[in-house]
Amino acid sequence: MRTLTYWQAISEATVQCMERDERIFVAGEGVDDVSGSFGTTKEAFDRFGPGRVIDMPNAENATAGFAIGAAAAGQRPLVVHVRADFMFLAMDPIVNMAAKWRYTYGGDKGGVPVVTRGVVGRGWGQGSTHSQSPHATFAHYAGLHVATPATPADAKGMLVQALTGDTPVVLIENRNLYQLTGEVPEEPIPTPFGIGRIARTGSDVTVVAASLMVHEAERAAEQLAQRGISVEVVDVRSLRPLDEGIICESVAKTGRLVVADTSWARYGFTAEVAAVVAEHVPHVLRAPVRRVSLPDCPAPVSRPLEEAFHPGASSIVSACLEVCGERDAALPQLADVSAGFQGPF
Amino acid sequence: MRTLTYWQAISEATVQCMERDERIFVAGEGVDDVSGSFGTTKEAFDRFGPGRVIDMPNAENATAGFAIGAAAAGQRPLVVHVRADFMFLAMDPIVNMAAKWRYTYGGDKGGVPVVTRGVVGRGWGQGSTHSQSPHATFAHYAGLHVATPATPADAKGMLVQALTGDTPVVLIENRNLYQLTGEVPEEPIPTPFGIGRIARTGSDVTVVAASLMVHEAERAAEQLAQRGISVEVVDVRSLRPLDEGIICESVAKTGRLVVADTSWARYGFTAEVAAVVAEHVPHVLRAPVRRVSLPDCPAPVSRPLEEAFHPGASSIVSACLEVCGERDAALPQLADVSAGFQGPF
Amino acid sequence: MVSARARLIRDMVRIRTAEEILADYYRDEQEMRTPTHFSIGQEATAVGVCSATTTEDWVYSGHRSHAPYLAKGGDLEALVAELYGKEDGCAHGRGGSMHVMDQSVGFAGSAAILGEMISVAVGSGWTFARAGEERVALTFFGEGAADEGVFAESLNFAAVHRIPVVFVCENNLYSISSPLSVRHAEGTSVHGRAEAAGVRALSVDGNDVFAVQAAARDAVEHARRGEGPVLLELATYRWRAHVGPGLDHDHGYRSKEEIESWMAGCPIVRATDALRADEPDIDAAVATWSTEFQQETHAAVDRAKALPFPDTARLLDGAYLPETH
Amino acid sequence: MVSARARLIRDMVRIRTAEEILADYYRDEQEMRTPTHFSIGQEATAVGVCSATTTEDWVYSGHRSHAPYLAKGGDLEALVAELYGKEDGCAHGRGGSMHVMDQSVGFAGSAAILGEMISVAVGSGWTFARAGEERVALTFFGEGAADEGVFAESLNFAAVHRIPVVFVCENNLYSISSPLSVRHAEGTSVHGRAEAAGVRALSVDGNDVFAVQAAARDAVEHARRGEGPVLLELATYRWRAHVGPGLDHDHGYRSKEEIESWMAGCPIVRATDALRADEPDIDAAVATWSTEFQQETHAAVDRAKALPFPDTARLLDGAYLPETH
Ligand SMILES: Cc1ncc(C[n+]2csc(CCOP(=O)(O)OP(=O)(O)O)c2C)c(N)n1
Ligand SMILES: Cc1ncc(C[n+]2csc(CCOP(=O)(O)OP(=O)(O)O)c2C)c(N)n1
Ligand SMILES: [Mg+2]
Ligand SMILES: [Mg+2]
Repeated sequence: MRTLTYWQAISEATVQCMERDERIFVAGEGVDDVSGSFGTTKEAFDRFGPGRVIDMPNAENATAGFAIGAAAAGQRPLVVHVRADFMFLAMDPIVNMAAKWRYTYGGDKGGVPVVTRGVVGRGWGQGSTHSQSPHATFAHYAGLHVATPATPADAKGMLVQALTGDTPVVLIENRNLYQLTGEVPEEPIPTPFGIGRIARTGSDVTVVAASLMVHEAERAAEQLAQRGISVEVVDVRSLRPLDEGIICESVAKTGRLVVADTSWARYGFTAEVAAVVAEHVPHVLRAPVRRVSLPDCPAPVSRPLEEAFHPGASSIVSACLEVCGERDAALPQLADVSAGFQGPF
Repeated sequence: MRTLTYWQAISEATVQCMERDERIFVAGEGVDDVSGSFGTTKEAFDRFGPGRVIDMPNAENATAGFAIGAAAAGQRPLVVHVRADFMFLAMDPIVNMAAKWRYTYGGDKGGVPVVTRGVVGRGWGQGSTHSQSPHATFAHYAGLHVATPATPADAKGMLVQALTGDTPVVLIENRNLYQLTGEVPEEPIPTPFGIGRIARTGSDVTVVAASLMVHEAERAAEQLAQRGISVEVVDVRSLRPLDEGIICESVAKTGRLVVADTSWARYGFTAEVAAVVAEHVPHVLRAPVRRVSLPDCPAPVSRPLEEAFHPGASSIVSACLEVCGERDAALPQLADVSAGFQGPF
Repeated sequence: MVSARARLIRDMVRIRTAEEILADYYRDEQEMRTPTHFSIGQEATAVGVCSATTTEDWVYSGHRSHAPYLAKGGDLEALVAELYGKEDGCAHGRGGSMHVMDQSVGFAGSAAILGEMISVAVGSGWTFARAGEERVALTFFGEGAADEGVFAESLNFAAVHRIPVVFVCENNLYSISSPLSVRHAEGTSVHGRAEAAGVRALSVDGNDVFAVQAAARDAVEHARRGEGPVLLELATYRWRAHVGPGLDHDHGYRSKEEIESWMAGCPIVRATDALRADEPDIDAAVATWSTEFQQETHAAVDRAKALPFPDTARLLDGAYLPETH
Repeated sequence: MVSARARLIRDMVRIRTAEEILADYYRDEQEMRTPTHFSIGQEATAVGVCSATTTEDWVYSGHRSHAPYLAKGGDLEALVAELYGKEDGCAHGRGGSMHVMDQSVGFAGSAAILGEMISVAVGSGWTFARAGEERVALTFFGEGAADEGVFAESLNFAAVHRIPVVFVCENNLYSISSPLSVRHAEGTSVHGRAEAAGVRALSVDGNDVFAVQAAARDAVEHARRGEGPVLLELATYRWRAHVGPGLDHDHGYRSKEEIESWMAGCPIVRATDALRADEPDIDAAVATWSTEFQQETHAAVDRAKALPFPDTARLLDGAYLPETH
């Protein structure tokens, strides 16, 4: 199979779906510009023009409402936010309208399958309001689907699923994934939500992760393998629906759980995964669960603070060693995932 | 000690704090009207007038920003939303500004201790957008304090804490608590956040709850006591900071955990409490954790659907019996907490 | 044959009659367990505007939804069943008074959160234009919802893209109990804001159903011709309390005189007075309609009460479709 | 002695010089790891407006923050240290370019999310009035931020309460690469919207520092006298790319001719030209200042580079105060 980068996979899914379904359109601030939302909307604009790839005013609330109204009238909107942090301004329409539309009007009159992409902007010093990962915030609300593709194949498949399904979907993409390459099917094949993926098999400890943290977990697993510790990495792929089965089966096998996320621990992704285990298979745990997440402060800008703030492979290594009852003194620090990032921003 | 209703306790805290600190003002839609935000802002308006109890336009975003700007200039704003659901429109300023202000400007220039009260509006058929409990959504974000007082004493003490502390605070109040009476100190004594409360001691199973669900848990405990099951009820009081110690100690004692909440399970309050146990004392669990929460749909209006939707004492009884390995066939259903609610809305 | 103008009166009488009776049941029985915002006194806005639309045009509204729903031709029985929370309700008992919909007549939905359906209507209107259909989206909201930022955002976007949408602002002077004076600066208006955003805007006597209809026809045709959005600011007045069936004359936020003067300007009486010279039988007709609609409403109530509630086993249905969850 | 008018030129030269040098370092070293929005070409707005304020007046801004910060008298060394992420930065390295603050001179803070500091300034202005202080809050934002609903909400509230706030809209025609034409309807303006909300509003040539100062003085005094808020829409133009140190002449969203024509209308050149008749030595003075500020900036950079980074052990400090967490 040919390989694509993650951003190319998104672009390809967008273009292919738009070719097949003329109800699909893209809306967002600057989606038509030369950078094309990290490249992801550029080809769509070049192919379909401003009638279907619409540069919106800076009005996140009305844009979301507009998308809902278009969906109610039969369209398939794809809204793009180049920073997921801007989605708080669209929280009301997404949570109070899109999530509840079909149900609240009785369940039989069609929903509003609006698709919203939000990019976690962590690059260089994006700071406290340009690098947040709000996936758990949206995934708390019944009526939405929330997915966090970690691979180019999933980035494509899940966008295809979103653009062909019946449910409003929030897709959270970490900017650090865009250059990642991987095999991607040529055809627009939907990846159903709610089915996790074993990214790496192992027997001593399970790391459950989403999005970027799946890769950090894989890097951690590499290093731990050298130390004789076998790590299984579970990529949940979607937060809502959540594949409880794959989490519980893996933990039942390994007896140890580390959950890794790019957001805060409290009431977040790491909480839910730990809760699922506590609900279904607590007796298999041979050690307390460890959560790898953000420290309880906003994101700082200064380089050393930022590096200390964002968890990565090294934090996962430490957590795995801890649940295995070992110390991490001997291991070298792993470079931060953004180490190769080039500015200007 | 004299007793007050929950709403009187809030009113008294507001008035006493405003008397002692003229920087405090109240802002919200209709806070000056005859109903006075369920009575809670009425006396403040009568005492201090429209200069300090300000009827705001229907502009939740700017109101929150306005409060932040007043706080930055030294004031102590208390913003009131008669439905917590409206707070999604204020999510950006609360999460992107208030929560991060002190930290992002360096940590030494003062914060913006804005206090935001949001009422969970469940009365009669308030439906999908007028009865949500967004406490976990706000509590995910570092920089905020989020509290859910369950008693009149805490309603007063926590509002006093909020109005005298240094941190932006979100207080979520369930409308069904307003008529509850309880002993309340005359003086405005702050109740510190992060210290839970054993609402009832027991030895067989721990129910961890917040706000209204503390009372549902107590009602459930009564009934279970008749059946020989001894329930300990933990009222966390605040979600951020969260008293992990009291949760873990109780579960260590009982070996069984039920978590009860008025919101959805995923990425919510019940997830975090279960995660805390999985993180610290998983080995003490003698049974899987059970979560009592909303079914995964929006809130319906129709009476029987609404009653089936909202969990209450009966759901907690069932969950407790389940973790104790017993069946609930023999027990009568408990009346829903809103059973005595009188309209018109 | 009922003349076109008389039909407007009949439609107002129908809404008035239905709401007054429903308000009584609501108050006396406490069985319609859903917060309900009556439009009693405001019927001319809904009737005048909706009479200017076709079934293909879509109408959205805010929380004060019954009048636009009925004026658009929404099914009364389905509305009443909805208020009683029955499975036969227009939202199958899931939505209640604030979330009604009747797609068959082009009533596209109402919402409980202020301002929401303003941006939504813009999206639907844009869709119509995109499809080359000569359809218009309309959206009712109060002047209180115009305080919300999304109103400004929506006006702006509609103007930039010349979207066929008609913004219908029912300015009844109050947002619950807050008067305009604490919410909008003196000398400003909702239509003035719309104009500043590039939206054609008019201020109309919202209790004159003929004037409303005329303005709405112009507005709808303007939008339909692709000439862009229009805002109508319709001055009117609510007789009952903000929510629920009661009166609120003693709440202190508005004077008895003010209420009485607006009641004296009752849109039904005004329209009947205006028609009497041309149609001397109008009073008799109004009396007949009134009786007819009383019967219709009572029958709808009786029917609704006899209907079954939704099955709680179907509580989750509709949150997600089976295929995707 | 530098005349008052020459001082405006000097302040613009200082900002221009500092930003041009910082842009070079930014590009060449890749050590200022924070998204940075330069105001090169737009100096007259910041300098003209801030020159009309006292230290007690508070100025807020959006992401394009350096110019207002420096024009208000913000410490250059602390700004540069902030860009390098150092503990001595004006936000101790926590905030970066988009979150600068210098309370000692009345620069009350900048924010990265569009529109946020508009409502915040209203709250601060309200506080000043409430305390009976004759202070004014000002807030800089681009015409792109005026798309946000919170702008309309803030205008409205400020007008209703006659709050002493001056809204300063730097209209540089673009929001990143989106031209005004796709964001605001033809024939409309930001100042027109403000007027419709009841806010006194003026449109001013934002590259004429003297005109900006005069308008700002009027606006600030109007607000200070308790006569209510004012909005200034200042037409100006950004020379560099939206973010970062580069040029974006090849990005296709604006023409070379357009850029060149605005560069020809450089606010510093225009002010210098205007002053030359009265102050023939102005060119020499500009040259001297330029050299002086180059040295100042290089020195600030050298200093910043030598300064220590924040201690990672203090990562959590400031999120909560110790007493309450
Ligand atoms: C976002 C939001 N804020 C507040 C409310 C509470 N609320 C419901 S109706 C209403 C008054 C609205 O006034 P207006 O829009 O003029 O409509 P009217 O009731 O006068 O018809 C308010 C404040 C709400 N539903 N949504
Ligand atoms: C709420 C929000 N939406 C989008 C952005 C992304 N963004 C940053 S600056 C900018 C352009 C703003 O244009 P304008 O306000 O005119 O200021 P200028 O950059 O032209 O000075 C945009 C869209 C943001 N920071 N915040
Ligand atoms: Mg009104
Ligand atoms: Mg601009």
